[in-house]
Amino acid sequence: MKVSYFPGCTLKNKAKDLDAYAYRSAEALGVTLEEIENWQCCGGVFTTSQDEVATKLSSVRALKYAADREQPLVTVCSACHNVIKQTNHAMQTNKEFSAKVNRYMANDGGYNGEAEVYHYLEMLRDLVGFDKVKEAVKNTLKGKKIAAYYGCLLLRPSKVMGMDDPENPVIMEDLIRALGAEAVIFARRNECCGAYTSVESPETAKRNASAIVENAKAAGAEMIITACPLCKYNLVKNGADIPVVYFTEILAEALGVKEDTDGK
Amino acid sequence: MQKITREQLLEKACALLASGEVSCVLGWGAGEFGYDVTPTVFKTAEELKEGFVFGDFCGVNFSKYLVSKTQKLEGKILVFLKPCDTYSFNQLLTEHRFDREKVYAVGIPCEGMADIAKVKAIAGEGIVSIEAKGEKLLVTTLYEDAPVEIDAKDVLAERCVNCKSKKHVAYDELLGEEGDVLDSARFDEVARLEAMTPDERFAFWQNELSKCIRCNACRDACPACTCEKCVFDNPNSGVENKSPANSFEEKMFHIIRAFHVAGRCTDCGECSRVCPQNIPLHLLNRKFIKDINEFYGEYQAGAEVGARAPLVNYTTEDLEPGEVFDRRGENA
Amino acid sequence: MENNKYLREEILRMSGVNTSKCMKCGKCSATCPAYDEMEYHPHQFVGMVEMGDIEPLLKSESLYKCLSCFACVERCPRGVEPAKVVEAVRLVAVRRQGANRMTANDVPETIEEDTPQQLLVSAFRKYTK
Amino acid sequence: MQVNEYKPLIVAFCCNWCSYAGADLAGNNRLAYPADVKIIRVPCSCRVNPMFILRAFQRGADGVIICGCHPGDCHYTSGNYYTRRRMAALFSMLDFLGIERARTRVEWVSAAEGAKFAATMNDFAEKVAALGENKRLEDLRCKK
Amino acid sequence: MQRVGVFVCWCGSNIAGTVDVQAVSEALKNEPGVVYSANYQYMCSQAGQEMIKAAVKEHRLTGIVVCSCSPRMHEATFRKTAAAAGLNPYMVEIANIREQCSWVHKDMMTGTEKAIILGKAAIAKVNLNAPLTPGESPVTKRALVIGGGIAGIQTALDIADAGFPVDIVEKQPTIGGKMAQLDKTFPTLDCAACILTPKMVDVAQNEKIRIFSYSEVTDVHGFVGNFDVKIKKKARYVKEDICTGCGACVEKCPMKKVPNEFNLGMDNRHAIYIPFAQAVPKVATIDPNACNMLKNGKCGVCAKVCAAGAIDYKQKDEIIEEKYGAIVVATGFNPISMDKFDEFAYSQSKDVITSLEFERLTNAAGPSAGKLLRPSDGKHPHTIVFVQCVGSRCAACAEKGKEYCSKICCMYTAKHAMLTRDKYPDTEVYVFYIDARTPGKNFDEFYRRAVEEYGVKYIKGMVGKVVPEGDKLKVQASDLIANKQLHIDADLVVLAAAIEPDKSARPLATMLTASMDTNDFFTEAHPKLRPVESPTAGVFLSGACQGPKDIPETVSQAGAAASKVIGLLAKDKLTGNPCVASSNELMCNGCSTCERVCPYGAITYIDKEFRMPDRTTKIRRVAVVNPAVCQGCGACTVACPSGAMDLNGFKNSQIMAEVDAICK
Repeated sequence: MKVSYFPGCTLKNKAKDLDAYAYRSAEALGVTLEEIENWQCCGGVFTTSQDEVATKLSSVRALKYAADREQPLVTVCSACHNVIKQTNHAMQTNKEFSAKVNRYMANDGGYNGEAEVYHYLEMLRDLVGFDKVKEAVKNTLKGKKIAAYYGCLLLRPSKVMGMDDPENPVIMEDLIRALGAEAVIFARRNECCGAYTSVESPETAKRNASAIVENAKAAGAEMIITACPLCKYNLVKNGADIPVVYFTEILAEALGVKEDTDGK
Repeated sequence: MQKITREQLLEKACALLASGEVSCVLGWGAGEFGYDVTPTVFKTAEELKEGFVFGDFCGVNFSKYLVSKTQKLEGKILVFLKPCDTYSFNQLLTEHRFDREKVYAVGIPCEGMADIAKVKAIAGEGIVSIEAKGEKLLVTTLYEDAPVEIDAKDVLAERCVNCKSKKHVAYDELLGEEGDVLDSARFDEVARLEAMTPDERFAFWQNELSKCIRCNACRDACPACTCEKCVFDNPNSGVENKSPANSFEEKMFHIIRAFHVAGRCTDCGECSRVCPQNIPLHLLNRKFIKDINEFYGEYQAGAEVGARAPLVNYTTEDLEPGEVFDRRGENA
Repeated sequence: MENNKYLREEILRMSGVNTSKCMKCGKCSATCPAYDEMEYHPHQFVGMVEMGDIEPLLKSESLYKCLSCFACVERCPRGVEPAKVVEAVRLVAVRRQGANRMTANDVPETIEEDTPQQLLVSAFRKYTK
Repeated sequence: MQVNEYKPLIVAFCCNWCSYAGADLAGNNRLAYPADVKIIRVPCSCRVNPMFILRAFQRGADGVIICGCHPGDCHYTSGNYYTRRRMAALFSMLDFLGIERARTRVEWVSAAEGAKFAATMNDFAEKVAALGENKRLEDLRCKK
Repeated sequence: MQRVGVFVCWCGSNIAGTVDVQAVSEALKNEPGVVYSANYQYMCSQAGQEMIKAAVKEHRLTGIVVCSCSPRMHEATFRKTAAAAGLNPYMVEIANIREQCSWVHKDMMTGTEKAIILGKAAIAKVNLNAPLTPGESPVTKRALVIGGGIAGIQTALDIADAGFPVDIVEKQPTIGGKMAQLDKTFPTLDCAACILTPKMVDVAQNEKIRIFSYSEVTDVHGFVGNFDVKIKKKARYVKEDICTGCGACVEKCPMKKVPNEFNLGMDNRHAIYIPFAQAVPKVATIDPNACNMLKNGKCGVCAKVCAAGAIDYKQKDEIIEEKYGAIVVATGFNPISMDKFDEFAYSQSKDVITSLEFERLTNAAGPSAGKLLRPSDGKHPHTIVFVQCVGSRCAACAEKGKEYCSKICCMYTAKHAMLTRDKYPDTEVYVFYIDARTPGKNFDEFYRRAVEEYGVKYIKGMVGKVVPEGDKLKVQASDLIANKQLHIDADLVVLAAAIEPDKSARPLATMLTASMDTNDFFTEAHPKLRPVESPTAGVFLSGACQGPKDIPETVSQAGAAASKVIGLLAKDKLTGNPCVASSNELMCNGCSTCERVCPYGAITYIDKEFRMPDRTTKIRRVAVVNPAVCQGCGACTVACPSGAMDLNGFKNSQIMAEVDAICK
């Protein structure tokens, strides 16, 4: 299976290994990530205002690329995922918006929301199947107690993201279990860590991050996984005293592709 | 042109008669001319061998005949159904119009039937015989020495050009291969009319409906028109009147008839096939079908026995009659 | 209190939110992870926009404290979507001439070795026009 | 007033429970509407057969309006829902034949909406009057 | 041809002021069928009516047209007049020349012209009128009550009190419903069991009442006065008439780990069980999903210990068929699932509970024997947070909550808070509320007492997140008055879950052809004037199946429903509305189209033999309208393609005649 892949800015810079893990894990599961040519940054935030058009064009171009190839569009970063999925939803449901966008898209051909957007986690669940993931595990993570931290972008707004129950999600826990480890559920897993305001009010980010880590630890977690580079950065920066890693890292580890073997 | 042959059908019919499974056969009987085919009841193999025909002019939809024949005839009736006929068959079952137990339905494939008007337009009048030869029709007329050769595709009836389904939705036994429901362009003509201005539409229909001679053929052939007593024949209905007089039901006949079959019409096209004036009556029915599909979701009458037709159904969120026009442009 | 009808209309149009749906339960403010940093809280944004009392919001630092985490949107029992209101008010503020909250000059002092690009990108998108 | 001024003839079918009562209320409140509007009482808007409408047109009516309870308020729970579907289909068909759209209308008028009844009738009568005499159905089969 | 008399009313100057009544009566004189035409100041007066009666006699009238006010005003009056004169009352037609003519037109000429046309239309119609006689149908003097909660119990007792036999069908093994699970009741704080269980005993002992417990209604046919109902009595594997309810079987049953529904799964019961001590009927029931004997034939202990020999592993479901004259729906409510509200951590912590679970926790017969202990560790909670409106008034998402107010939560939460403070003064009790809704006798006083005398902390605001951490529940909430976000370390969080109609209500409504709203509450025939009747004749509504309500309201509605049932059953025969549909069987196709649009299920089909002109016979399926069920809307008449279906009083030909008269 081949999918269009939107890596996003962070995975190409500060979090390169996340990108590599994602590639190699997908390969091990029979999925080829085909990086979208000339992708442009999603902008990091989906501006909800209905009159914002230009800021959403880069997402539409990526969507158009996937639609032309009749491939699902896959992202690993939850911010990119959020922006692109919300943009796609707006293209599907908001006629005025899509008409405006298509005026900019004349040279590229029109786009009307034909593409399907998957987070890498959704790809594992819906396109690959967690049972297949389970079969592909080489180094089981048995005995590890891992808590999944969802943050805000992955699940909300749930009516658009449609990924999982926004208050009681299971997708990352199911992945943890598929990899052989024990999933630790804690209540703050869908509370915002505040990383967005690290620039504005670092104190919010710090307070929220430590409350999240404390809550996970109290529930018995020995490790936290995230699906958002920003969350990972924030939790680590604000002194998490248990490992905080990207979900693709434990996936790569369990699939036995964590170490770079083919020089990629 | 037809893939299935008269001989195959004959063999099946004779076998079923012989085994006692059926007591008679409702089939196409030879008429005065080759293209003039009459629905006939055959009771013996001899009768069949003598009179049973099958070919490119066997468009008659037998479903409707089952309503009266199942009442009158003893035992089971064998009926041959083309894919489009099976929809009418199901619709009549939905309306409890005949006893399914008294019918043995054999589904037969159909490659599309020919329209004699189109043949005449090419070959001229005075047709003596028409012979199918592969994809061609050989037409012998009184006036030409050699038979005129016509491409069968060129004389396909309108309803067959826009065939909606090659799939049988009901049968006891299937001869030949099963086909699929097709993506037809059957609503294109309706859409073309919708796109006209009201004046143009009026002119179109005034022209067409003025041709009507009120022969009632459309009603009599329609498999949805099986009423015990038609409102147009009922002196108490307030709309009875048969002669082409300038009075109420006369003008409204086609509107009322289309409305009466709306949601029940399977779009079999018999009305237009039998119209001696070649009025495109099926367009009225298709307009209702198209509207119903657009307003209330796709619905094919007869696709399923027991389905609830859209006009005897509702949702609380249905569109308002006034919105019917809002949702389209000014002309459409 | 001022009733700025024009701004009110503008914000409702931009956000696509119908503030009259609010039943004033306070769940948005109960759920807000940046509440303590805010002078005006999510329910006040909704209430004040509904009343047309918008100037105080435009001047408030609260605009830049919202995390856009959508918890209020998700949990509002009436589907009001307060975060979208906050965002619309913020856009009205930063779209004003010279009112960008951040400039490129601010970057060097903010940035650290491990700061992800994402953080800067989104800060610019949120705070500037 | 000119004697020969064109006056449209309008037939209004009103359901007994809501719209007929709404018309009564318009009367109680002395809310005027054109005398061209003649009301026929039916138990429910779903009693209105398309034949009645066509008959009215054929006998010279210039406009036909059907009034019933608001959707959800039908005295018989679902009658007006059927009306809504039937009339949507019928009006669309009349339009398809080139008959002017403004000659037919469905309006929901409750027993409390006397003012709406009068306003609706004024508006409808005005729009129908603007179309002039109803010739088309009469001429539908008379190509000249 | 009829002999029609026309009577034009002046209504003082109401009509005569704008309509030339003399001209109208003159003009109408020449209409077909009219043999007499007159006008008078007040037709509805005694003198006016006498005038009509005299004219009927003198001119041998067979039909009457009164040109007067709206038929909604005086149609009944003139029908009576006609009847008094010996005419069929349905031979009267009214031309409304007041509300729809003289009052809305100002010009005398216009008004007169229109009045004449309206008169002509009425005459055209009356010419086609036929005498109508209302049909009669017998009444089965037995009522069925579906649901054995307090609503069903009260309704059944009241009906039985009037001397009519009643059957209660209850799907649980015992009657009692939700009220049996409650601890105290607001605002009097009397114990629910103390007031409910005597009523349950009354039901059991009442000779007129039969209880079908562990049973469901599976089929309903017929119509008002004559319902045929099938009831499925599920196998309980215990012979009900033999079991003494001694409980020996329960004690010895080795399968002890079945979650106890009655205590909402907070403790366990046995595979054979009696739901609670005061259950009615007090007989054991075997849970076939838990019993080893039924699952794999290994055990049989209960049969061995039962001295009465009541255990019957071979018992089968039984179908009971019974006739009823009236049916009362009392299917009640349930709290909604908390699955979609995990911001309150209901799935994550045992110490986040619903209010109904709280009732069981504080109930002396509950899992903790009435001691308020945390479900997780059995410790006494010191800080309790109550959250109101969980899923109520929630318009954001239909799958999540309910748009309506559940009505009872404000009061029971006040009760819970007050009782907690009363029993355990050392607990801190917080109630987060959006609006405290306490209309009702002594209700607001009750709520204020909770605040003022018992020191319950009511906070205007909502809880946004509950985080279980360690042995605490960290509650994050808003205090809108103080404009603060609060962080409370609580020991117990109680959610006032919205209530919804029981899931069995929707299929039941389909069987009864009774209408429901979008929330699956039964619709009443009229929200103000017929609140306990369903629009379907003979079906009545009792309790929360019609909308959220508390116990006093439920009981009064139950009584009201009972009185309506008694009023119905007291009749020997029912007289119908004669303006009903009827099918001309000679024209009927039997196509079932009319049946599909009938909102009342009044149309059925029979196979009928017809003699044909050629002396053969033909069997055809034809529609038959039950005049006792038909309400006369006419939906079927338009659906009928052949025109076989017509409506008495509003026949196709009559309406056409009116159209013709108006358009001429």
